[in-house]
Amino acid sequence: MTGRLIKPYGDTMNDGKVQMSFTLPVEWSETADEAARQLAGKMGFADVQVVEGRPIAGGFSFFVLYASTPQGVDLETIHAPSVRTHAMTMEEVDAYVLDRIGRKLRVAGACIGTDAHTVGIDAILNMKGYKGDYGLERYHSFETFNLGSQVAPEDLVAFTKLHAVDAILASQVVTQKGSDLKNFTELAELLEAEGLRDRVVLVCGGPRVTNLMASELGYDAGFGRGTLPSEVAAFIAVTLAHRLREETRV
Amino acid sequence: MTGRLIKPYGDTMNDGKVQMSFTLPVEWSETADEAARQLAGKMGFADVQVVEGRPIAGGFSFFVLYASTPQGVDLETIHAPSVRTHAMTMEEVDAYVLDRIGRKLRVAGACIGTDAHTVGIDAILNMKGYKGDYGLERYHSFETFNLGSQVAPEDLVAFTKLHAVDAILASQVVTQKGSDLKNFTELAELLEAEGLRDRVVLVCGGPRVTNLMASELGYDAGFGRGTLPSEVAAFIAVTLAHRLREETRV
Amino acid sequence: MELRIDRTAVDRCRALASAIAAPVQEFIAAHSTVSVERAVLRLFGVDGVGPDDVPVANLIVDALPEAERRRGAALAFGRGVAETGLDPGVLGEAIAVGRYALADFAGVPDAAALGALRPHVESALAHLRVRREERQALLARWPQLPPPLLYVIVASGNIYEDRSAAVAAAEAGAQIIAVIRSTGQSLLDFVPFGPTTEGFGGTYATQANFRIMRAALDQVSEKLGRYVMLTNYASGLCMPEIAATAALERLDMLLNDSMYGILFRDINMKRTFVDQHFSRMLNAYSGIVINTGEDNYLTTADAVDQAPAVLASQFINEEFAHRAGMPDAQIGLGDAYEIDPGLEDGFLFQVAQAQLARQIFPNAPLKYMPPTKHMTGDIFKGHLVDALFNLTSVMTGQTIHLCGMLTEAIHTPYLADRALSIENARYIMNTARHFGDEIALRPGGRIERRAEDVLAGCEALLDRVAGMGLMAAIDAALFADVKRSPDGGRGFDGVFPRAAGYVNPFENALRGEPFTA
Amino acid sequence: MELRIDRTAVDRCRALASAIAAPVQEFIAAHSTVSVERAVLRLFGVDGVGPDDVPVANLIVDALPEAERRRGAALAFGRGVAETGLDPGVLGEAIAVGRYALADFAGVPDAAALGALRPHVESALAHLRVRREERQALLARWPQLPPPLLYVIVASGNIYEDRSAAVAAAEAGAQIIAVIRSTGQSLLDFVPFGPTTEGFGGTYATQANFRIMRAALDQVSEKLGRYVMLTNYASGLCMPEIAATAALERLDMLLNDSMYGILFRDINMKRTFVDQHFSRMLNAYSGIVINTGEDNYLTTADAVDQAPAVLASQFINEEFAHRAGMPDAQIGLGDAYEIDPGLEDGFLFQVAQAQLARQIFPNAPLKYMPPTKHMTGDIFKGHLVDALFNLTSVMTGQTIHLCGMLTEAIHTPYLADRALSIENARYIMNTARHFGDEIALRPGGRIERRAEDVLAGCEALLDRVAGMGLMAAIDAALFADVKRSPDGGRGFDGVFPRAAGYVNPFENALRGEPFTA
Ligand code: B12
Ligand code: B12
Ligand SMILES: Cc1ncc(COP(=O)(O)O)c(C=O)c1O
Ligand SMILES: Cc1ncc(COP(=O)(O)O)c(C=O)c1O
Repeated sequence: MTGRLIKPYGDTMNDGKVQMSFTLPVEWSETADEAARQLAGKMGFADVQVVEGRPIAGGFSFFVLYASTPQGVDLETIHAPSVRTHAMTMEEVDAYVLDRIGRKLRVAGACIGTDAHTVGIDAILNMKGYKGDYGLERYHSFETFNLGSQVAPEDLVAFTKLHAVDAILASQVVTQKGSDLKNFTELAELLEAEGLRDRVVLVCGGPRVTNLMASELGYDAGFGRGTLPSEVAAFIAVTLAHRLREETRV
Repeated sequence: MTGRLIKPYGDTMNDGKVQMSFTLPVEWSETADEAARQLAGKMGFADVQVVEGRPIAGGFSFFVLYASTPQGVDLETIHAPSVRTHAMTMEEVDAYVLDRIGRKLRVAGACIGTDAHTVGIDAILNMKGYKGDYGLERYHSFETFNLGSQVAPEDLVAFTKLHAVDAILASQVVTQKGSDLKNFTELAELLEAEGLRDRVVLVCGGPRVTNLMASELGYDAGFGRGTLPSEVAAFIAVTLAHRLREETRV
Repeated sequence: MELRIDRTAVDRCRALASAIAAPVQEFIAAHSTVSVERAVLRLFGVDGVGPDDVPVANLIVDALPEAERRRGAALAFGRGVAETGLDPGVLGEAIAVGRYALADFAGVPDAAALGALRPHVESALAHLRVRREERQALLARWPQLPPPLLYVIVASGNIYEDRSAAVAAAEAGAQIIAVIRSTGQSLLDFVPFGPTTEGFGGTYATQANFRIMRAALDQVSEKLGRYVMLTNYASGLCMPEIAATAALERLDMLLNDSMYGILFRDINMKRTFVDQHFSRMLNAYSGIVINTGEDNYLTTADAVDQAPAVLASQFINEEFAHRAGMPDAQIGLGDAYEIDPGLEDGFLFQVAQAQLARQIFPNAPLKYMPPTKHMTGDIFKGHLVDALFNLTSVMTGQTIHLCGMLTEAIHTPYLADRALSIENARYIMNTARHFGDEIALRPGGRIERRAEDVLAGCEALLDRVAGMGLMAAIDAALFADVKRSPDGGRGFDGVFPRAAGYVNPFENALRGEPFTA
Repeated sequence: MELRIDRTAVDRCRALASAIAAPVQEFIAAHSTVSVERAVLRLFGVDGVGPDDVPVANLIVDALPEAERRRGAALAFGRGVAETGLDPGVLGEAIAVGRYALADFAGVPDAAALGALRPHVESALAHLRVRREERQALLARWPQLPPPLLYVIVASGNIYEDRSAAVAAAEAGAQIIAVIRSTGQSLLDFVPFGPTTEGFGGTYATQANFRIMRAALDQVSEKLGRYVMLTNYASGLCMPEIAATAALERLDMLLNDSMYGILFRDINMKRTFVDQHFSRMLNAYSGIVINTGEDNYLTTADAVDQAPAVLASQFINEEFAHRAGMPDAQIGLGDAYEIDPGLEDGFLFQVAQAQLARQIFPNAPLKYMPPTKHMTGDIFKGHLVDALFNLTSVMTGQTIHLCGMLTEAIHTPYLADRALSIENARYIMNTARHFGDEIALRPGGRIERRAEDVLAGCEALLDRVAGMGLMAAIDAALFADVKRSPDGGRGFDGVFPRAAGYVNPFENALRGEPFTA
């Protein structure tokens, strides 16, 4: 099924207006302005306006442009299912787990690879929580293990095995040179190799994570910027409950 | 002749990094973020990062992106001759005109069409000048006529004829719906039709004017943002002096 | 934060402003204009257009013989009402289609004409009162956020696009929406008619457009639980008519300056002085806050040099507004943040100027305009200049705050520009909410000295103006370096002396006088 | 601008800080670490790497038997110098390639060893003095712009790319360039060697990299006619060695905090305390300004809550610095603008905190860090938060000003980000240059009350810490909510007690003491 094409909007529907800025490694001159204009043309933009062009250092110039793109996207064809939909409070999650699963869920979280940005995963796990939303440690229905920072994927997998963990929460904040994707992939592959993948709810998170990317990496869910602990808690609870029901059925 | 391709520079040569922002006419959701990402992909960008996506009004979302463009431009193929090169002071221009032409030059300036933004053309013409650089009225070598704002091209042409004007300075600040190009073109065509085109130095200016655009419109020069009066004065003087020499040769 | 101000200098400035206004006010009392007369007709309910889209009000006034016109359109029109017994609006339509001509009723005696009008005057004023009370009730029901009130413009040319943009801006936090007029409308000697979808750099100010926008804003106000104000432009050749129309459609503010049209639009000064007076009487009655245009001094000349002129203009605008019966609470005096961002301590100068106005006009809802002239294509830098403008505004307690746009030098605002601009203002004003309360200015320091200089410069200017008379002063280019002669400029032919027995029943009623010919 | 501050509370805080430091200082006096010993060797000129790229200084110290090590590497090394008559650098190389082992020289008497070292100690210190004087001469020749000194980072991982970025930033207005270290370098128990072109999130701190950058900055300093400073990071497992290396290559500043490594890198506290002391003695002698890391308290926890901890840490850092012989002018105490931009009056809180530090440490070159934690992908908003940070800095007279990046939440700075960031700071600091001089703070107002609260909270915290002892307090998570035990953490095995007859000839010389075993 396809729908209407959505284009950027400046002040009129379908005007396609986009703001851009970039640096070119050339001394500033009127020629440089023109180069910026032609470059935007080559990128496929129309009505290119170089509204600012100036030297920012010897051999470098900075430009601000406005231009129209002829491109559009069809919203109907985009599948980016949100994972932040099971709105439940802490009390509801606790009651739900008690009711459907009847035992505490074991959750292990870590900042993997060489990443030491624990603030994000702490926000999800620590008692205190994030933006007034309590962290998983405060839930009666979870037993949480915060493994901290710079945890090698194999260590996390070993821990999972040893402690019969139900859900793994892996965080990556540093994204330079694709290190986040590399580490997430490694973790998923190791779990698979150890035969643990189907036993756990595998969740990743970080400011550049999207749920779509997570599912492409074989994760059950991915949580991006601004995630609240209760959103993660609800996802874990619901996903595990469904799995258990399916297992029972089989 | 061709040279090396220049690409945008983030922090490494040829990384092609570009910053972009735009609005999409959709409610914000993770799907909208993904739509923004795919849209940038369709524009030809790689490594697209949607670093910000949020609702800015009912039915509208705003995005900030960083991405890499594979496009580059070859500086050697770009011809955007600068017109702001004849560096001369007021005294030098006056001496030059006296020496080479031997009479006052008659210059008429106006903000044409319905445009009423006179500050720019006044900056060039008025005694006071701009950023400490005196305006043409202060030059001994010019007799200036500032026709003010909202001057119809035909009135400017009529004035030119009547007063034997040597140089026309046309200003356009408002660029909405291409009104600037329309008015500039009309002026040039009318001059042509009246057989005056070759008798005058035809110059345009305004914040969005480039010399390249001016020459494409058949102007002798175009002056953009930040123009100083002395740059314009020098251009007029030198251009007229060269013309006179050529005419004498013929 | 408090400047120590030479209060006697302030008093002298007020006295000078009064001395300046007095002779002009005598001129005003002795004259009327075509637009004043058209406004009177519009208040009676005359609306719509005749052949060639000429508004009926224009048709009627233009058709009046000179002698009739000098006694005011009301009288001639009243004769028709008396004779036909028609409702004024219906009579207007009938005249438009040529069914009647006012000349037909020449025989009706003055007293009968005025008698026939009396109930219509009363009902017209009652209608304005209703609109005013409606505003008060809505403001009570949906209180605004505290000032500075964030004000943004829409200017697509198409009232329906403007409507979407306005609603979006309100949702983002805007508290006042201005629909920028199409370029040059201030020079039209009539008010266009009906909803419009094409304009140049703005959208025509028409009664229908006012109504469309007001309805949309009422709706979003309800949704947001806070009243979103609407404003438009009066200054121009049709000040009184726009004032009347805006009152009818419950606009909340109007750009209305006693000298803007003269200096910046080359409108004849006599025309402007007479027009501003009646328009302001109407604004006063309908509870519309006026916004004056001192910012224009700063966009065309150096902002440091022009500060005294801004203050002088504020005094003059205040004086003329008082003379039109406006309370301080409706006098939105203008200023702008236009000092070159490259000037060392420019921010201090801006603070000095804004605070000076705040203290000299403590009860005026000051209107503070954003940086425009020094904005460039560097949107990042522009956003910062706007930020300091926002800070100055909240520090000095400005009331009506025009949000600056990071794309000011590029295009009329995109939807996102407005959102970023409002985000800027909200962030700064919240994080520095009480900063102004917590600081004092060093006595004799750079800020105070600057304020003193501005006040002294203002007094000197007012003194010169008072000495030569306002009209002569404008002729001598004492304001904004612009020279305008008393009988030059647009619309001069629409000014005429009031004959003996001239009647403007609304003017009389608003002054609480009986009206008689 | 001036806060009224309870000076007796400040005095009490200083006394508490002294009481807190005293027992730790006793511990320090009785211990050394492998890094201190390696620094001693490096000062003698030991450099280069042996097999597997292990630095020669590490090879030598690691090879020392425990008992030898406890008397200090100098003694054992001095025996070799005495015996071989080689220049210490050459001796190091010879040991690295296995030509000698220090064990070979066990028979040399202490006095001979120390005697052989004496001229090398003197020439090493003379060399540091030369570098220091060179800096002074260059600063006199190419004076810096007035503070706040704009500081930006480069972090490409490749020293040559960093060099271009640094030169570009200097041209754009930067006055201090920091080369961010590769992630995790602080946890390496050695200093990498040679020029490096790969790093992770930063560029390795090596002597060669220091030299490359210093040369480039000297060149651009000459071009610009103003001295551009260079800084890097000491805190970590190699504080003393980095201090030595930086002194040799004329770095101008170093990140050096008495507790950062403990709290934020899980480095053993004893290791850190001992290391910071010797490294600061070297910094003091070489005229290097240290920058402490209080900003880290704010990025990991709530900035409003943590303000007292920041101040407490500043007092402790000051005290330890004094104990290492640093004058106030070299103690760059840290703070950061990290309050949630959504908090009402957050700006007032920031001003209070920054001004409090300014008045309590009037002679310290305060280091002010930009917003980071609350920065998001909304670069436009981020640029504004940076603007208010810039304003706070210039208002409160901060000295070392780390420019905030609008892309903080996105990537390590692009070239243009740095340029925009410097543009931001320059604009704000110029337009509001003397604003701080022109305002006073309302006595008892929001700003003053906040400052009082922070000071009181700080005193209470210092009081608790003094009561239980610093090491126990850290064990009890009194700082940054982080719990570290005295014998836990990285690098503990590199701490050892000084045996009787321990010698660190540089320590002695810097204290003006004779050195004897
Ligand atoms: C604080 C901070 C630090 C602190 C970290 C302290 C700590 N204990 O975490 C310190 C100072 C140590 C630090 C160091 C470094 N940092 Co840092 N740091 C930041 C900073 C300022 C804030 C990050 C943060 O705490 N955000 C707040 C939290 C709450 O948000 P969050 O992480 O997005 O988490 C939320 C969601 O993403 C989600 N989430 C996150 N993880 C997970 C996991 C799961 C399972 C789920 C469900 C959800 C979830 O939920 C959270 C709550 O909503 C950012 C810049 C910024 N503003 O983002 C740079 C930043 C992340 N750091 C950066 C860099 C480069 C570094 C260093 C490499 C610098 C260096 N050369 O030394 C080192 C690396 C250290 C390392 N080995 O990782 C870069 C990363 C660039 C990139 N994209 O790769 C950034 C973007 C700054 C920059 N522009 O350069 N940093
Ligand atoms: C001041 C101003 C006004 C003043 C003009 C007063 C006057 N007498 O000029 C007033 C308030 C009247 C005004 C009105 C309007 N304005 Co206006 N205005 C501006 C503003 C703030 C500054 C322009 C300016 O004076 N710049 C300073 C001068 C010195 O710079 P300059 O013009 O670029 O000139 C330099 C060079 O370009 C060059 N140059 C210019 N002309 C020439 C000619 C020659 C021959 C040469 C050699 C060189 C040269 O030399 C000059 C010196 O270096 C700009 C925003 C901005 N920051 O740019 C908006 C702006 C230009 N205005 C705009 C608009 C839309 C309008 C209105 C249509 C709004 C309305 N609906 O009413 C009206 C239009 C009136 C009309 N009929 O033209 C838009 C234009 C959008 C677009 N790109 O089309 C802008 C960009 C604002 C915006 N973002 O909406 N405006
Ligand atoms: C007081 C006043 N009235 C009206 C206007 C707009 O008038 P016009 O439609 O002539 O642009 C302005 C614009 O700046 C103004 O300041
Ligand atoms: C005092 C101090 N030292 C060192 C560092 C950097 O150390 P690392 O290399 O461990 O990131 C910081 C960073 O914030 C710091 O504040």
